[in-house]
Amino acid sequence: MLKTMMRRAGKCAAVAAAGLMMMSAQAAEPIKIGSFLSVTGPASFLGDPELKTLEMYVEKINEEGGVLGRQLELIHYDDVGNASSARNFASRLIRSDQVDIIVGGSTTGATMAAVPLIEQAEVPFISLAGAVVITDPVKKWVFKTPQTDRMAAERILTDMKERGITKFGLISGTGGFGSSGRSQTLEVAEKMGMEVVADVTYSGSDTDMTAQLTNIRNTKGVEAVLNFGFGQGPAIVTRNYDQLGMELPFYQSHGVASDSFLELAGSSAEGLRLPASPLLVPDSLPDDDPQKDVVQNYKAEYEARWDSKVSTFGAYAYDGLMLAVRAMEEAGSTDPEAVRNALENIKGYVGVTGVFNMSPDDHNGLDPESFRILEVQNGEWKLID
Amino acid sequence: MLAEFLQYLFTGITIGATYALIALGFTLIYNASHVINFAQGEFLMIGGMATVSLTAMGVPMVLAIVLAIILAGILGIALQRFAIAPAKQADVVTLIIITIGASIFIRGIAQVVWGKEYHVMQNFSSDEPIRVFGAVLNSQSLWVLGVGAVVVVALVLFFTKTLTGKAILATSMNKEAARLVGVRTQMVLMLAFLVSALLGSVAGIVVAPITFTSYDIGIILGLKGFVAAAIGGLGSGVGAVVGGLALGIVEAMAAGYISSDYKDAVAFSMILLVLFFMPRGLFGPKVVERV
Amino acid sequence: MLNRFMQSRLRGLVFLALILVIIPAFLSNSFQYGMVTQIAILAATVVGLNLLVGFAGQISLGHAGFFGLGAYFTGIATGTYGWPSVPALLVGAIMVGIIAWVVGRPILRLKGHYLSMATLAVGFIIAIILNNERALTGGPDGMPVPAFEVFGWELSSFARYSLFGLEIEGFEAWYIFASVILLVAVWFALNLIESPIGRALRSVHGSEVAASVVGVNTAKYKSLVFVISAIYASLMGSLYAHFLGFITPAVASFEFSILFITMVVLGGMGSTFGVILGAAVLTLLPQVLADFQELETVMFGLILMLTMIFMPKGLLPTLTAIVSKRMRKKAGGEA
Amino acid sequence: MTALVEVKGLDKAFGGVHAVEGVSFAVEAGQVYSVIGPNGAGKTTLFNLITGLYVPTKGEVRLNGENTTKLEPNQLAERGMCRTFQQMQICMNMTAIENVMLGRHLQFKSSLFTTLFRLPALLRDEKTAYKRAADLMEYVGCGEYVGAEASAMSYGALKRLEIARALAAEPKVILLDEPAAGLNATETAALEDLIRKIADQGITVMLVEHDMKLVMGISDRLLVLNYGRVLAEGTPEEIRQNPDVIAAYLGG
Repeated sequence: MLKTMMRRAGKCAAVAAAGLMMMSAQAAEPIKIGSFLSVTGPASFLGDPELKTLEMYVEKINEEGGVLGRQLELIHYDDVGNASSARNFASRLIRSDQVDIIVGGSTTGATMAAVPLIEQAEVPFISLAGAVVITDPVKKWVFKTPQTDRMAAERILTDMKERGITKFGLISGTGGFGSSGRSQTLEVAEKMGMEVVADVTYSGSDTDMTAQLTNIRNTKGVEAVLNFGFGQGPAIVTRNYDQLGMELPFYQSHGVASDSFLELAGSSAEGLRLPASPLLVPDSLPDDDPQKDVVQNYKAEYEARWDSKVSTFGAYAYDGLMLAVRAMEEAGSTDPEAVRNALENIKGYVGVTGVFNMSPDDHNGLDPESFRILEVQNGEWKLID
Repeated sequence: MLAEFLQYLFTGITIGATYALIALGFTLIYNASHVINFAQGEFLMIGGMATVSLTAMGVPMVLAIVLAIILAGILGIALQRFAIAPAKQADVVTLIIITIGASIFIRGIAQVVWGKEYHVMQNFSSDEPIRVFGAVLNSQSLWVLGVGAVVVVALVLFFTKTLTGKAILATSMNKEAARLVGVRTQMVLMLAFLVSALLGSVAGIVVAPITFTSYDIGIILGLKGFVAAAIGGLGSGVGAVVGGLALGIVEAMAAGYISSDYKDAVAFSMILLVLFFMPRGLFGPKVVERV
Repeated sequence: MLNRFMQSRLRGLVFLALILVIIPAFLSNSFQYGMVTQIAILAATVVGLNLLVGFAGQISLGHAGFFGLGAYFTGIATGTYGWPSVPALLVGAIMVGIIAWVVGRPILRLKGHYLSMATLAVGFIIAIILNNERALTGGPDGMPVPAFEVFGWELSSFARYSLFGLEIEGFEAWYIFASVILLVAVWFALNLIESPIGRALRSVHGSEVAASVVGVNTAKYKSLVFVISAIYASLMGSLYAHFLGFITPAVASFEFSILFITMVVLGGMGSTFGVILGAAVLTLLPQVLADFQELETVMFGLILMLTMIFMPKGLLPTLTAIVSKRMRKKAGGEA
Repeated sequence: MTALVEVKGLDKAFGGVHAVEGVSFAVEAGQVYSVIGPNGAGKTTLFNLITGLYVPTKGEVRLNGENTTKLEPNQLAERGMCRTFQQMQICMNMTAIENVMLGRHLQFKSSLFTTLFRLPALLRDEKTAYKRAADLMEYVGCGEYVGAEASAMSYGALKRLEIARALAAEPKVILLDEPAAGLNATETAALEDLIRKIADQGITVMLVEHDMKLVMGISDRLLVLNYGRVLAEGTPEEIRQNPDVIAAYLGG
């Protein structure tokens, strides 16, 4: 451990020295952006695009001259989807690396494990995880970029209602995302006067969900089915759904809003709907949509750089980084208190995920309308609403 | 009602057949060396991932499958030569930890080489499911069952008809005696790892179209295979097959009839129950301790 | 002879205490304090597990289940129901002890891999319950745990205390607390091992028949050590929960159980000080390997594998063997 | 006077094979009682049945008049029965003297509480036990190993250590399973002396042994087993002259 510390110190010194030589005029230290992400492990499909996005845009910003005339330095750790390592790495970022701001936390568990520490240390933190508990109740130093799962549930159920559906079956993953989505859906359904007639779950490592779906199919009065979950699970659910020949309207959550889901689920996905960021349908956005440019650019840049499909989750990191940059610019310094205040007052930032309007009561800044309802038609995402 | 039951049964048998193949791999290595190989699941992963990545490179499916199986076989031998053989004096738990280390290592390499995404493999034959009395059977399930049956028959023939197979059996019963009659026990151990790796990779390939495949699919499937082998009785081939099928069916029935939240807990309770009454599993050898 | 026993026991304990006193000299920030505090808590857990695995020779692949139960009992009792920490910790430990006794009786009849399987199943069932009972445990997203508190006095990593006129930070206080706990845990373990009870436990490992014919009720002793190690796990789980301030079902997971048993085996089965080293190495390794980025997993697996292949007895026993061999050689050379 | 150990119609089958069939005999307190017979005659199985390691298929074992057929080995130890093994059962993970101290397990009264806090009561107990164990090691003739690890001892010494461990339990009856196996002539002679000494202390000795010279020299009575059945029973003199025994075994 001592060795790493020394190595790390050495590295810092080297970076600093190089910086000094290159820009003798502006001998400013780099701004440190810390991040802990689930780059490997069961939530790697979140952490992986998030890290790629952060790396790529930190580079880009540095090429363009940095922020406040200073370069950005990204310090990131892989929490493997484990909450206690997330806490340890958050602690390391704050105490050892002394970062100026943290953009990270791929999962709700990882985020929530780090929150007490971050609140105490008073470092601005932009989380990339979904659950509503992160920003409700509002925590002074904690912000987040993805829409909450509650918004997703509201958006889906509204769409169902518009189609005249009031009773539906729910199948959810037992992981953090699915489980939190499930309880939000149950609450929203009650509020909207809808009925969840079947409620089953599957665990993240399950390889066949036919039994659970059969259970839903045999429940009386089911008019539609909603699957809340992420990872490969929903793709298996979708294929099993198709194999069972179930014809009811089928909804997925924003957890699978990515092209790789379409690849996995194949033709089985035909006709299903889900709420998603416009990132999946950049070209079908109307020209007057304020997000159109930023969405198209992000997609093009990401895919050119990494040679892999862009994902909604990477976009959370994009928005997180950009919000952090904007807040520091507006604050005119990296003073934590100033940056936090600036973050809280950001209005009208047009991101990939949506248009953010932060306020002291809302550290997320998005509304359910930022979700678009998409439907799979001929193997592609189509904008419905 | 019948349709529902049949549906759960089909689901259970398909996944159970996979567990059975993995359990057979455990059994083979256990018999030859008394090692529980926690890296067994990685053979499965290698089979699926190598096939997928080779076909993506344009290699024809059949050739890709053969190459993937060979790759897994090489890995099996390497595991025995470089990780198990040098540590032959070690304690049972130490050997378990070595195989866990090996499995983390293999998974790590797979992640670097193949990335972290899940991959699809096409069904071997038609995508159209088959309907039986209102229940639906994925055509790939038939492949899983068919290949499973072929493998089991092949194993039985191997152990009863070939000299090599008999040598493995002899070694498992009494290593010293086998050595005395001229069996090269090191060779036999290597063979056991090889066959076990082949089995694992075959399972990984046939099941990939149903479950998808990724670098970390081996963890949980490997574990379930161990569970199946323990229910059946470690060291018993029949036990591995019965244990695998039983585990698969109990999981599916529990998910359908009891509680999907607790289906894994139901499966694990079943293990405890079996072990309470039959401390050596369903078909484990009854050994009288000699003192 | 008996005196030599005493001396060697105390020497180890004093040596450990010295190390714990010296460590802060190498720590420069609260993150590092946090790491060593966790090491101390995890080490105390595996000192308990080692009684079962290293001394009595019974393998448990489900010990994180008991650790997790302790952690969640504390989390729920103090967080949701506002209990004070110490009663929560004790009641939790008693409850876990009872659970371990009830489950232990039947499964400890099993031998070898079947026992591993059964403990693994018990661990899994506990983890599944913690994961599913959302109303109570917060489900997979986890739950916050209040700071450790005794008679209204809170031990928090973030606070500041003044002790005998000495200003100390909360994280330093936690470190001191965890160190004392570790020393007590080690002292109890050593006392237990070097006693008639400890001999009975070790004889279960050495030769179960020999033990039984001289009157050792092996079933009783196996249950006893299973319960003791579960109570160790539960108590440490409770402290871990207080220290982290947030827990998820991962604390009860199979991965965590494997981590515990690996700490024992890597450090040296049956060596109380060895398993502490094992806990330290395995807690620090991910931090050290973090620099390897995506090769981290590969490196971890490789290190684990190689260490076990070349040091099958574990780190500390192998190292002490080498050192004493050297010393003997040296002595021989001089003579 | 009732017999100390009484065996009635004992029967043990493994699968379909009878290892011991219809064996009955009685051992009086203070005797040296030997069981002999060719390999595979069921001698060790008989010992395992008497000491509770196996549960008989039929028949009963009585110790001091009490039916002990279904008791566990440790319960028999509590009633004063202790034994050694043909394939030695030494705890190699402990020191030599700890193995002997283990024999005193039943004499310890210290509670878990006393142990955890290492209270003086425990230390006193341990000191006595240590001294007693060291004396016993001296008594059986492996005193030079008092400070050694069990794994560092020679085969002959381990055999003695096992006897010391059994004696530490302060038994009324001690069963020795082939104590002379693998020993040379000098060692065997020493063993004979040791068994005599033990018997002279008033401890009943039961012996399974192949060494005829040893057996005939020290036994008060003998039991001859053949194919799991009793072939003959009596004093050494009677056995030596029994035609069946001569035919099946001695003369064989």
